[in-house]
Amino acid sequence: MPSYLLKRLLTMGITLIGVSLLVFMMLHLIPGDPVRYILGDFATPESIAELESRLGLDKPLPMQYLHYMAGVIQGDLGTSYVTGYAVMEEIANRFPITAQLAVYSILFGSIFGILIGIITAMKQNTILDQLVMVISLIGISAPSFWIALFLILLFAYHLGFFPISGYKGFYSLILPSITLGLGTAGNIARMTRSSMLEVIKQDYIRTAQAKGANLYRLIFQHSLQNAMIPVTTLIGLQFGALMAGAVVTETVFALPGMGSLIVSAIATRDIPTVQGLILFMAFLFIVVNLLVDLIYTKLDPRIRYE
Amino acid sequence: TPASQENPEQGNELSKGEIVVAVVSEPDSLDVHKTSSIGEATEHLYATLFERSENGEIVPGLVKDYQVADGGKEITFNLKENAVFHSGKPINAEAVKKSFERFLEKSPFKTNAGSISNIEVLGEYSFKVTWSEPYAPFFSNATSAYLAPLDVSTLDEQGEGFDKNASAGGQLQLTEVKRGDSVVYKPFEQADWGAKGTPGFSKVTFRFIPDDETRILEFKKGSVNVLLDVPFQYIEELEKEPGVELERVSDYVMNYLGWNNKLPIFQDVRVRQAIALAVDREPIIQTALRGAAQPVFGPLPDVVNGHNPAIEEKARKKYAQDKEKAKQLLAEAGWKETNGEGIVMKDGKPFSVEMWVQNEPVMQRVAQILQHQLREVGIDVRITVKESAAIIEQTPKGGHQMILWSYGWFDADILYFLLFGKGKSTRLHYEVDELDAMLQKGRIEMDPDARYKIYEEAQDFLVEQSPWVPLFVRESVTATRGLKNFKKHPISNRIIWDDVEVVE
Amino acid sequence: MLTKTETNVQPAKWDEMESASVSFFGMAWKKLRKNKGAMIGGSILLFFILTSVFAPVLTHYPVNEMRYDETLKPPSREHWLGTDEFGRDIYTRILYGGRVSLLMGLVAVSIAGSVGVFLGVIAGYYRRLDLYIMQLMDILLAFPSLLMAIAIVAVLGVGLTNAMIAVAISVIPSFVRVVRGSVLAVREKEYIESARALGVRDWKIIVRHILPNIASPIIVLATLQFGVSILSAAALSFLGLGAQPPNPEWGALVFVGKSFLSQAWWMTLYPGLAIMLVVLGFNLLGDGLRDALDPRIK
Amino acid sequence: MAVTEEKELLRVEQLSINFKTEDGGHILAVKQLNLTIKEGETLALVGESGCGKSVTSLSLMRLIPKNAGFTEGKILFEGKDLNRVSEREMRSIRGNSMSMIFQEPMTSLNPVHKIGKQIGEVIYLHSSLSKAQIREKAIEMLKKVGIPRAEKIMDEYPHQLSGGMRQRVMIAMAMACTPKLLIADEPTTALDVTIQAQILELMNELKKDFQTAILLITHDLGVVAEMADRVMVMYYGQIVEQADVRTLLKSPKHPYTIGLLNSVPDMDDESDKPLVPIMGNVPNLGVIQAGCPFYARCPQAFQKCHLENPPLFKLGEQLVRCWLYESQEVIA
Amino acid sequence: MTDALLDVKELKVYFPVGSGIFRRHSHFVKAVDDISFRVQKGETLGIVGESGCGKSTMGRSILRLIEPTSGSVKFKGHEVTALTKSELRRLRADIQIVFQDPYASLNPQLTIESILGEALSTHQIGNNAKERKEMVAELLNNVGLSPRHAGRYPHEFSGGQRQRIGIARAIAVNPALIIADEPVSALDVSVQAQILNLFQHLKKTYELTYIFIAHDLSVVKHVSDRIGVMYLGKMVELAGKKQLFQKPLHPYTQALMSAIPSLDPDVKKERIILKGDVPSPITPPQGCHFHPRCHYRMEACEHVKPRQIEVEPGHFVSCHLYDTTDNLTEK
Ligand SMILES: Nc1ncnc2c1ncn2[C@@H]1O[C@H](COP(=O)(O)OP(=O)(O)OP(=O)(O)O)[C@@H](O)[C@H]1O
Ligand SMILES: Nc1ncnc2c1ncn2[C@@H]1O[C@H](COP(=O)(O)OP(=O)(O)OP(=O)(O)O)[C@@H](O)[C@H]1O
Ligand SMILES: [Mg+2]
Ligand SMILES: [Mg+2]
Repeated sequence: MPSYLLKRLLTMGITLIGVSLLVFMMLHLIPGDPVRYILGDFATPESIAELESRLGLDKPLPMQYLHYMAGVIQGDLGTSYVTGYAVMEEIANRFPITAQLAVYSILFGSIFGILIGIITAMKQNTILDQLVMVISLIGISAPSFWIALFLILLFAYHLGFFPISGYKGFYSLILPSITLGLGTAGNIARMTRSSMLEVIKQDYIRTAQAKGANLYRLIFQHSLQNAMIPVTTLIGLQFGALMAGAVVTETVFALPGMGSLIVSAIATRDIPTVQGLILFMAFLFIVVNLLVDLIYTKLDPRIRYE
Repeated sequence: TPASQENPEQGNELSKGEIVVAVVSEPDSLDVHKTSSIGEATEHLYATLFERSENGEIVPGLVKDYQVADGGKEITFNLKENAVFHSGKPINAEAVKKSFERFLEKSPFKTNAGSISNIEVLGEYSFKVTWSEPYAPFFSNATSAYLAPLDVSTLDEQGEGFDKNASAGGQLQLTEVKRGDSVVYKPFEQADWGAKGTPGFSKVTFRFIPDDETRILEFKKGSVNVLLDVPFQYIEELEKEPGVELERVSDYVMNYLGWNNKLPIFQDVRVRQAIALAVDREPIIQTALRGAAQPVFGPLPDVVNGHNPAIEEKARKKYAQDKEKAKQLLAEAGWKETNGEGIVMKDGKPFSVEMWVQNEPVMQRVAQILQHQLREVGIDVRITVKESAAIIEQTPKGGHQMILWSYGWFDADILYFLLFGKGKSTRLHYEVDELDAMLQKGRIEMDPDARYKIYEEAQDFLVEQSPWVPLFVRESVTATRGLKNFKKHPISNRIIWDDVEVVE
Repeated sequence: MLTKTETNVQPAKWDEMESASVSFFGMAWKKLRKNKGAMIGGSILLFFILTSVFAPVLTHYPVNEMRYDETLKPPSREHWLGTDEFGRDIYTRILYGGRVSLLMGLVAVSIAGSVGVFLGVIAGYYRRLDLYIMQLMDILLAFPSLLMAIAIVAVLGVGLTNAMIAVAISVIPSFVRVVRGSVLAVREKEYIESARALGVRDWKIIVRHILPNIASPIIVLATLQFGVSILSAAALSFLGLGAQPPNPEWGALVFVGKSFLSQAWWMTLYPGLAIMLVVLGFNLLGDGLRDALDPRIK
Repeated sequence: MAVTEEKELLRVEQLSINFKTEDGGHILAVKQLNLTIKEGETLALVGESGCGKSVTSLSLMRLIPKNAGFTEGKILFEGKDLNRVSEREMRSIRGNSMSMIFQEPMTSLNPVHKIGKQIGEVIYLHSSLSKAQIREKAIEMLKKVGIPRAEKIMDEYPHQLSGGMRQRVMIAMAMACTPKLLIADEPTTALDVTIQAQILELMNELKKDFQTAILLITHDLGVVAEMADRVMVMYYGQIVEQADVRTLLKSPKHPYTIGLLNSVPDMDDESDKPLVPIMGNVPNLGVIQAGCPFYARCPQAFQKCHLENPPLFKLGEQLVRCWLYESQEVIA
Repeated sequence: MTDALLDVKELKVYFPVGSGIFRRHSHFVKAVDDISFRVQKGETLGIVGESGCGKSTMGRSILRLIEPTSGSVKFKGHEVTALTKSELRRLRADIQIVFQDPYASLNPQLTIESILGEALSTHQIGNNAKERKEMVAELLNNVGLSPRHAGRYPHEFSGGQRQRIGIARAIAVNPALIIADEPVSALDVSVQAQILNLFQHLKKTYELTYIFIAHDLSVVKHVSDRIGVMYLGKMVELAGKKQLFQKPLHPYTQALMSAIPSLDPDVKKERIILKGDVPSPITPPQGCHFHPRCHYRMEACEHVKPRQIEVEPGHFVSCHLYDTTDNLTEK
């Protein structure tokens, strides 16, 4: 196990380096020079040169990359070109909101998705099954900005249950979390359903029946844990989708999270911020999926990481 | 629990005397020496050296009076004597000098102060600035917050950290910055509050809400009481809303249709004029902006120093839409035959150009109408949406063909330093010796009348040559509710806080 | 094989099947036809494909013609789904927009599919390269997909083609994963081994034996990714990075319509519905295909 | 208990099992099957793949999914008609007085639960013992089926055990509540011969100890010879021959049984004579036909065979479903 | 002794356990561990052994479907392990393999005709499509199927019929040696007999040599001339059929034979019930692999690997009981 973890950490490092290289290359390929952007209409060749050297953009790319990575290893993600804030500080500011958003929507999506999945699997091929599955498909199929607008109009504007936008604690994250979690719920429901149906066909369920177990036991004692194995993978992968989805949701709900920051940072060519954020998100994604793999060993004792 | 602290029903209610302003985007930084754009959320933090009166004259701000010497190369400024920073420290010559030095060291916009060679403190409230050559736009530029003094003494050893400990001389004093969410101010009692002398509110929050609909809904619901830049399609709706006041002032940003004048197809003045004649500003304003804009035909809109009504009138006559004439001019320029789709051709090649537009709904709508109008005279326009960062980088290199762009500056010097100066014509690439000479002269002419005369000549030249098509100046519409005496400056568009009162 | 058939009543012979020969996909099609969801999904898709193909016949308005006296008209007899801010007919624009959105999905899925299948087959079949390819995919996967698309669009420039490429790239890892997994499973099948035992060359094994047998998961995934691609493309358009005006791509229509939500709900409702229905169609079809093509459900 | 001859445990009358097919049709997987098992007896059910053996055994436990098929006929277990009792009552019979082991020891245990928990569950469900008592009982059962290190195995997962061990666990589970009837559906097919020998021996021992009746389902005639008291041969959902084990193996009557015996290479036969296989293939249940289902493969078939399905004819204690024995008494 | 058709010497196939970026393996599954034997032209060598003892691995490594770890395989005098890729492809017309699972061994997407046609065209047998079509028809006839079925797909056939197709594919390229890896294990008894007879029939018709792998001793006995018994990667006994059955030497062989139930209910034979299970090939027991289950276990068995001894001509056994050279006390 420890050697497995070590190996995972190593590949995680490789993945992060890969991600950092990719972002770095992309950002330097993007048309739109940060210096020009900062200096705007008043740029003169001298001021451009001066700012370039101040930001270290005059050095050859590999040097810039190495310099950046040297910082990263020491926990320094650099300083925003545009705002002058340390990127770490920006992330520290924004991360809690995106993290809460992600966690709430994963929770929302998983709880609803799994429940729906179980119920529909039990009622396979009934009207209820088909109805619920179509509804959850709609959850997957509808564009998220559309759902967001609908939720705001109904629950925040007309009914006034929630604030429309901005971050004012847990309450203000409910609608965004639902927006984000709806697609997740649909995906998880479908996966749970098919996974449950798969498990129910297994020989060991027949064994349990032959022992005299009732339906409740069959579902909760004998099927659920087995059925959760593929669902867990999906939840891990959904986490990545949520981070990306946060971009749109945070924009619509005016939440000061990482998603909205990254959009504006790309627009302003704030290279350190974009780099730092993407690297951080990739890191989170990898960590979450590592956790998922560890949860696996709890769900499925056959899986042993050596 | 959060739920009990904030009854959701009342969660959005404003506290007593609070004003919440909804703003589209967050400023990069509150520090004017660092930012590349100053908006409503930042500018009220600062008191400027000069101010602009409501009819456009430059009047004293922090500067009481000044004396020009050495043909404009030396100016001695005398400060008002009782102004203080938010930190309580006096705004004296020494402080202004320090701030200036930091500005000259850090700001990307330092060229806007001209080529300052020396600043000398003459007394507690008096200092002398020396330029290596005269710089006429200085006074006009000094009405902007870029040149406003800030309190250098609150900064750390590296001269940083203004955002955390902001201190300047404006009417609003910073209380809190929530990155990505809002900036909170309280009124600064010691600032100049005009005739009334005291602020009529206790707190101002600028909330950053990028999404239009969300912003409108917040306003309609009452959790925001000042809605800046009302999207045009909502004007009619808000007009009908009871209790809502709309304040409409003309914006100073001019939108224009430009092109890369270095390209062969735009070399012929007849082609350039034909394009100008093909454009009808009316549907653009009515459809894309729902009527909330003023058409502009001449090079400078009326809020800019150097605007000339006669020129405007002349241009209006000359370039009122005339499709036939446009076609005729094109034909004269050799664009005679048309291809199967009705596009004019020359040497077997159709007149087809790419137009760059920013990623903003209004401008995209304008672009579509322009595309439509140009097509009617036989010019094919393909619209390409580009991020502004990309446009800013690529246009100086001449990577573009047509561009839908804008500028906003109060001084006619803009014609030189951004639009048509030699080596400065980054968007239009229209560099003609004759024009350049005129604009150079305008920069150093310290006598206002003589200066405007020069600009009249230059504008006349531009109208004739038509290297671009000025389009319109938007109206800046602000919706308010529950406020008394809310006003915006007719030229600079700033909110005038002096008399604003929150009605409880 | 047997001898006693002298009677005039022809007995059933167990070792000879008289039914016509049906291929695997033939059977799948039979099963698919009985799947209600798949048929509904398929019909929705067919409907949108046909309407977009025959758009010029189904409407007499030109897509991009502006009529300033007809702006923001609610649905009526002349304009079934209302008009937009330029007086353009929404119904017409949705018809034509279908061409763009469906094509966009098609191109994105085709690109991602071909690259994904290629890499997946290489990774699954030539195990030496597996580690490297999967590491690369991990990198892509760790990169939030929409952000990846935004970044790619930023590099390549805003526009439909680039949006398609961006969406495609963000979809590649899921193809590689699925294909690789299927190749690994099929590779162990004895018929692959017997082809190797016969001396059949690698590329032939891949083309003749592996690809047809992993077609089912690829088809299912492609169908589902079709929906995902259309949604991502719409999200890109929503962020202003996708289709260019006046292109009536559905996401762009919703995006524009959104600014007129309170005065002209039809501008955003109908294109949004179109997106939802098409994605729903793909999902229903994909689910149905999954059942029909699943070799375990005999 | 009903008044029946000599301690009859299970009596199945006219059992028919019907499956819905995907295209809306029906498959008659089992046709009017009669069967009795006496207490302590081992009845073997032999037949080729797909002939309906497993389905029959599942229907005794009422474990055929309702949506997939339905059963007709009477299943009298200790006098109760199992097709009539409530689901609740049925559950109290399953694993308790009637239990079952399956062919695939690899997949019949839940991979995510520990062995102890899986054995414990059946005890928990049918007794009111405390946790500690349950554990004790489970360990005792494991020891009884010859598992060394029983205490340790309790806390292991199925994947950590070999096939033979898992089958022992399955048997321990089935025997935990000392059932009256053990249904063993091909319990050794997936195992190696040396392991099979172990398991068969174990089953014989347990049978002696617990006086359990066994319904042994298999396709291996060797296993039948080893274990069974009586044998029923199934073909195409029907019983085609029934006799005590010695009669059946020594003097089979039905051409199918004869063919089956001729197909098996005999270890003890020193001569190198070639095998005599049955021609053709096992028929597909979906095809409905009027005559004897074995007709097409039968070397002795004549015209009547393909026109009419024969009833069971009685030759002494032996029952045969074949027109060759038409002159004998008809019983079904 | 004449030159054998196949001469396997000290063949070893080890699989690394677990894999990763470090590629440093301390554990191996020794699936085939030092096996030597010869196969003469025209004979059938039967291989029996319990599940997982390495039978399939051995069969596949002869064809280099699995690369042997070490050892030598000589076919018709050529060293198979040294062949280049293209030489190997040519060899594959000479050695063919038939698999256990009739459902997995035919590509479900191809018709029978194209499955068989591929075998022919790969080795340029038949000059054109028409000729190949005729050859396919003939092949189907020879394995007892109707040529009318050539256009059908595998799922339309029963298990026995599929196995016939698999055999047809193997004989299509006129091989000298066929390795049959449990070809009848998945079939019903009645069908199994058909296939066994088919094997016998084809052997005569095509003058084939077989290595016939099975776990069922009675089946192996029926088809083989000589039989090798494997246990945990080792060949523990190898002898002519008569020799082996009349006088099984290795305790494992003895146990195996006694474990097979007799068809005669009256024969109650003396049964040797082995204790325990086959140990994992990752951690095989020290010394003789069989010693933990052996009734004749001696001190030496726990430490010393037994050598292969030719107890009488053509009868090889690896057991300390028969090793007269070391001075071990006999039981
Ligand atoms: N759930 C089901 N739905 C439809 N048909 C079924 C179902 N279960 C079994 N059958 C059919 O019933 C028939 C009898 O199956 P059964 O499993 O009893 O055979 P078996 O004799 O046990 O064969 P094997 O030796 O392969 O286990 C088969 O033809 C099978 O296709
Ligand atoms: N590719 C592989 N990687 C790792 N281990 C393998 C591999 N193939 C086979 N083994 C192991 O090698 C051993 C021998 O396997 P092999 O398939 O040769 O046995 P077998 O005698 O054919 O068994 P069976 O009767 O089940 O077919 C087994 O323990 C198996 O787990
Ligand atoms: Mg069965
Ligand atoms: Mg094998």
